[in-house]
Amino acid sequence: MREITLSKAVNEAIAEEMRRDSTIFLMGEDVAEAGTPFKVLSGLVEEFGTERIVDTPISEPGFMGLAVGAAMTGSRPIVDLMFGDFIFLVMDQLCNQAAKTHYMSGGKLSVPLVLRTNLGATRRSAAQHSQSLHALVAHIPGLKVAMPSSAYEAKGLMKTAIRDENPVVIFEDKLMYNDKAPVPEEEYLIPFGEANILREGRDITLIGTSSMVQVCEKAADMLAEQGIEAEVIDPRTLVPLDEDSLINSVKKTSRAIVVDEGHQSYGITGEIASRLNEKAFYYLDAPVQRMGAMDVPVPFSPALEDITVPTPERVFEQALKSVKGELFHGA
Amino acid sequence: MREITLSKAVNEAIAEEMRRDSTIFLMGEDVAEAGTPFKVLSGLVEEFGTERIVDTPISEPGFMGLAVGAAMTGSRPIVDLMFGDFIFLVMDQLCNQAAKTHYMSGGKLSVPLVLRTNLGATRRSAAQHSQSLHALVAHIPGLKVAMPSSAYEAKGLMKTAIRDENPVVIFEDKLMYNDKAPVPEEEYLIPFGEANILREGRDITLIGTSSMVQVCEKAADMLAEQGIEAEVIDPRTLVPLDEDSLINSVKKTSRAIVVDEGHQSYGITGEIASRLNEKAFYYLDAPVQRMGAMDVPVPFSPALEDITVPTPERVFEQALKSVKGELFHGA
Amino acid sequence: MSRNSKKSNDEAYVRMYQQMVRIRAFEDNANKLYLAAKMPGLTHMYSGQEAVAVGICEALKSTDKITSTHRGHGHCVAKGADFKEMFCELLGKEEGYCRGKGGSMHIADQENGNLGANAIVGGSAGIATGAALSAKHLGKDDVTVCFFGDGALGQGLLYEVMNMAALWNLPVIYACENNLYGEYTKVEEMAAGELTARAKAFGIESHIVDGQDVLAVNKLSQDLVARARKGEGPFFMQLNTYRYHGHHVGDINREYYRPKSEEELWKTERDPISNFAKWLLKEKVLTEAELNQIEKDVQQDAKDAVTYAEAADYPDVSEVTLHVYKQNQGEGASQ
Amino acid sequence: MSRNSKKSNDEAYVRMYQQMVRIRAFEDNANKLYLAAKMPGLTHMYSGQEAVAVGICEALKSTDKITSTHRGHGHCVAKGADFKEMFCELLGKEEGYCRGKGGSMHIADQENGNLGANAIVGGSAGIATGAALSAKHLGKDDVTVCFFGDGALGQGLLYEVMNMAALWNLPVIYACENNLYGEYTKVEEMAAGELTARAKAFGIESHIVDGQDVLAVNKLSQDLVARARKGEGPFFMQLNTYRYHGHHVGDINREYYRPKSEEELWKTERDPISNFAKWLLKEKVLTEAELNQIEKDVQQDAKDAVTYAEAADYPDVSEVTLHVYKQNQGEGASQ
Ligand SMILES: Cc1ncc(C[n+]2csc(CCOP(=O)(O)OP(=O)(O)O)c2C)c(N)n1
Ligand SMILES: Cc1ncc(C[n+]2csc(CCOP(=O)(O)OP(=O)(O)O)c2C)c(N)n1
Ligand SMILES: [Mg+2]
Ligand SMILES: [Mg+2]
Repeated sequence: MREITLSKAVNEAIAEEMRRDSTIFLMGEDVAEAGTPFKVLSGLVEEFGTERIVDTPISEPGFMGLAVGAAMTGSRPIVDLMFGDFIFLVMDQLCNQAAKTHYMSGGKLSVPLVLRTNLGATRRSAAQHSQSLHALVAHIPGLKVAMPSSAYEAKGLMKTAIRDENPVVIFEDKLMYNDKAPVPEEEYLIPFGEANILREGRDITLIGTSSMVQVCEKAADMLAEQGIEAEVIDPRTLVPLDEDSLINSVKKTSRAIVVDEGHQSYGITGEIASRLNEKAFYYLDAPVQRMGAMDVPVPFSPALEDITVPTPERVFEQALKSVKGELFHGA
Repeated sequence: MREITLSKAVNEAIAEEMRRDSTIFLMGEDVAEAGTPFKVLSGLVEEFGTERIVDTPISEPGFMGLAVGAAMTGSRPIVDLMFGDFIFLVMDQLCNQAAKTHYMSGGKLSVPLVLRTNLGATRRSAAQHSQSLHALVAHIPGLKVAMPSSAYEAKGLMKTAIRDENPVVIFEDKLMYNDKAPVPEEEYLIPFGEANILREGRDITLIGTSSMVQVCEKAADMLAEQGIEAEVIDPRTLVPLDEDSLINSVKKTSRAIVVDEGHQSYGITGEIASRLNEKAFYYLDAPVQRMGAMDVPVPFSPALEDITVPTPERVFEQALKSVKGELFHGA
Repeated sequence: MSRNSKKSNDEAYVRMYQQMVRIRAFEDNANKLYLAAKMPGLTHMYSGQEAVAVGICEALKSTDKITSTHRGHGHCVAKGADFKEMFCELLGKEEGYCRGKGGSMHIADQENGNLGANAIVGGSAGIATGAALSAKHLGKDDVTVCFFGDGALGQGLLYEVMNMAALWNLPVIYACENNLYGEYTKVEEMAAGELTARAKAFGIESHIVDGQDVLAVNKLSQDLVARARKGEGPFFMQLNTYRYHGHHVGDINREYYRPKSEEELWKTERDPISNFAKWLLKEKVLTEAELNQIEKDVQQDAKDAVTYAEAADYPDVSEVTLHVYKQNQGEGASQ
Repeated sequence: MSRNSKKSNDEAYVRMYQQMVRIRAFEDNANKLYLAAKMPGLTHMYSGQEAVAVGICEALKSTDKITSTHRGHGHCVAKGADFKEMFCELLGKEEGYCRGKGGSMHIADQENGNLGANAIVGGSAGIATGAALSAKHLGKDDVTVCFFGDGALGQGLLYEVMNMAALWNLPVIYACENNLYGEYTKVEEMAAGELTARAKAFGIESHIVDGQDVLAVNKLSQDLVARARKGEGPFFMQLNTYRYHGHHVGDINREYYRPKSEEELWKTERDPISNFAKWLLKEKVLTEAELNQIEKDVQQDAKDAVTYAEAADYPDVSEVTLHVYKQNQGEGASQ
């Protein structure tokens, strides 16, 4: 199968959907001629014109608001938010308006929009351009949250997001834009709420989101060398969450580590670990472990930044401890 | 001891601190002559004048930003945010600026400010005036988060918040403003990061935040009638979190329920439950249970709204199940 | 009072009169429900500002859109809503416009183009502008009116979207209802400079109009809506008006922020309904008897709707998890 | 070039010239570090805009505050920062102004009143206005200058805080550096209407000045700063200028959004440094030799600082959890 970059996969997904459905348009900063600073959208304006690939002023709350109104009235906007860190700017329009409109109107109005943005540290971009803020939106009912972990997922989840009748936030890993993966030429969609088991194993379950899926896979390779079979699972969407697949895996392996690039405290790992603890409690041979980013603003200095996020080595070590029963009474 | 309302307690805390330290000022919408719509600040403008009790335009992002700059330059602002739901509007200034400034400047700048706001549903205020959004800010390193559960805590935590050198967000339960509790005439402060054990017990630990402390206490009364001794703990601050007290309690009781009024998914309960599971795993006789608000926008209709939040009855039932060992394999 | 009248316009005059009377009647009944502790929560009365909503909405077709505010009953009625569904919504009943889930602050009436009230001050400015962008994108000639109060001028969102509306010539009209107060604070304490200058800064054509004069409001609206429909938008209108009640129904003792004499003045000399009634009589559009009949019919309508709503059912508790997400084609039950 | 000169001002002229040369030298070295892959991340060059930062900061005392932007090196140098700590910061070293934690986009120099660069466009408008409010509250006569680009006019926050600054007469000056582009988009595609009208809307006195003419910038700044200090603020300045490099160091092929000829024009005919050098020669403030010596000294200074920074240590890994919270009196280790 051909291999394409994550960037190209996103581009294809949007182009295909825009060809299919003329109600779709995309807006954001420098999305047209510039094709975004990451060049993810290059070529789209040439095909679809500036009426459908719309350059906006630097007004994130404003164009997020426009998208809500457009979505309520028959259009299907895709909003491009240049950095995930700017989500703080659009929270009101996203969480007080988009997320609640369908419910507040008793089902009469709906807001089919996609907010595409990114996450990921270690790009030396410092505290305001490196955050992984998906936990914030996952907490708000009414929003769906997708976390592609490769070019394949990026395309399939984006197409599903665009066709969804609800507001969907999709976080791409900005460090993976140039990573290639096999992506079929034929059309495919990846349904929301279906986890992907990347690798089967019986000793421990490694649950990774987005950028952390690769980390888990590498850790699994290292564990394999020690004769330990790790199962690697990617939930793919946080909302809806395919709880069953995660629980079934843990029932089989009796051990789990949840790895995510958002800050650890009050984030994704706590939710997933809690559900496993609640629903697979009597199967567990060790406490479910969590590995999120450190609870610190992302530092600029490479010497510091690199230690703030989970690495294959550290997941490997933690898994080893868990399997060897060294996790008595916790960390 | 005299009893005063939570509203009065907050008012006293602010007045006392403003008398002590002239660098403190307070700003927000209708805080001066109106004393806020909840009348919490009545009388302050008469004592401190409009230079220190400042009515602002309806510009939450703007005055939050002003507070950050004022705090960086020697003032100690208190920001009044009329409803907790408006926190979405100030997220950028709060989370990208206030929370990160001390760290990003390598410790040179600091942002000693207090953001006081509220939480709580069942006031028939619908989806945009009823949210309990403390999980969002608890996830952001650099912010401290206080959750007073009575007039006593409201006063002691507010005074500590005002003296803290960091940005502190304090969520008051808007349904408790008229609830009275014993509050000493003498000055006192409640340190951050110290949980309060309201009631000792050996059978199950009920951990409640803010409004849910009362709910846990009522549930404990009901359990007592059944001969079950519940321990009730209020963490009082989410950041820093007094993990040790919570863990020690659970080590003693072997069972726990975490009750919080924020949405259950990706919120507070997941974090606290996970920490207990990680660190008291081998002491647990049943999975730690979580009871948050339903994952739905808060509905207006009383018929619906009342079932979205945990009640004493439901906590009681859940505790009973847990103690009776009915939680095999979870919910 | 302005005069753009011809007998051929009588129908419109009568309709505007009726609609204003309907708004006033709706609010009086809502207030009664609140005082009788029959209404959950609080509500914000539109009484006094009727000419604004009615003068503007009379210039709109039903596919044109409006966005509304926390003080939204007037806009809702003016855009064509029924009392029954409105009162049901205010009481949290299943037959309400939003199945009781929205209540007063989120009342919406999609079929008549009302995209909803909003409990975030200024929060609908983006929605309105987006609806206008959508119309342009989809090749429809619908116009959107964004209602908001003087207080909403404090919100930065408004400036962001006015800029985009101006850049892209969107068919949106910003209707700023200056009722002199935002909650308990005077407009001049909240807003520096001239209000209209804030739209002119983006090159948006701006107008000030007497918001108590339904004909003046309607005349300007007709003109601007027609021009917006032709692609000459956006526009900004400042409508000077006054709210008769407190900021919300619970705001009773308000002399500390505005004098009773001021309230009296507006109510007696500038009431949009009685002044328009006088004009209708003078111009012989309606007789005293006809005016009374309208009043009587509207009152009866309101009374019936209240009675109906009081007796109506609450939504079933199972509805609490319904409508969090819209079901996609081929999907099972709502997630 | 404007002329408010007397020989008694020579010291200031020389200082301004030096500071502009220092900024240019700093940027040239930063660019080299980037091209040599020695600098982590990206950075935004200030070259071309030197007269803005220098003309303004020369009018400030060191307790006056500034807030800066993602394109912040120039403001930092102009407000009095040292090369050594600046280069250390750019390289993520412990001796940097922010102990390597902030980097280019968050460089701050509290001792000289620089409250920091900011990676959120428009994000410092609140901070600057708040610093001005603070000065008023604490009875200090400090003035704050808020630097921001034309692109930041898209952010609603700016309008919210300008309104408050105007309402409360705060000692803040909004300095809008109009360099014709926000990233890869022309200002006229992002901003409807006149830029200064956006401040005038709030009754704020606004000025347009040639941002390539350091004397013109300084003259206006002296005047406005003095008046702001007396309580006559706020003010708004639009400074017309140009950035020589790409939006950031990685933005090399930029002909799709701006022609090379335009860049050439600005660099050859409107360069703030060489034009000011000519003026200094003409007015006999400095000789050719003196100009060269300044250039040489600055280059040496920059070179030494780069060498120092390259050899300097990274912060110890234990620092990663330091400064998340400031320690309170009587508290143990940082939480
Ligand atoms: C973002 C936000 N801030 C504050 C409030 C509280 N609030 C509700 S109405 C109101 C005053 C609004 O004034 P205005 O826009 O003039 O409308 P009016 O009430 O006069 O019709 C305020 C401050 C809110 N609902 N939303
Ligand atoms: C809130 C926000 N949106 C977008 C960006 C990405 N961004 C960085 S600089 C920039 C352009 C800023 O233009 P301008 O204010 O004119 O400053 P200039 O770069 O021209 O100096 C953009 C869009 C950002 N950093 N912050
Ligand atoms: Mg008003
Ligand atoms: Mg620019």
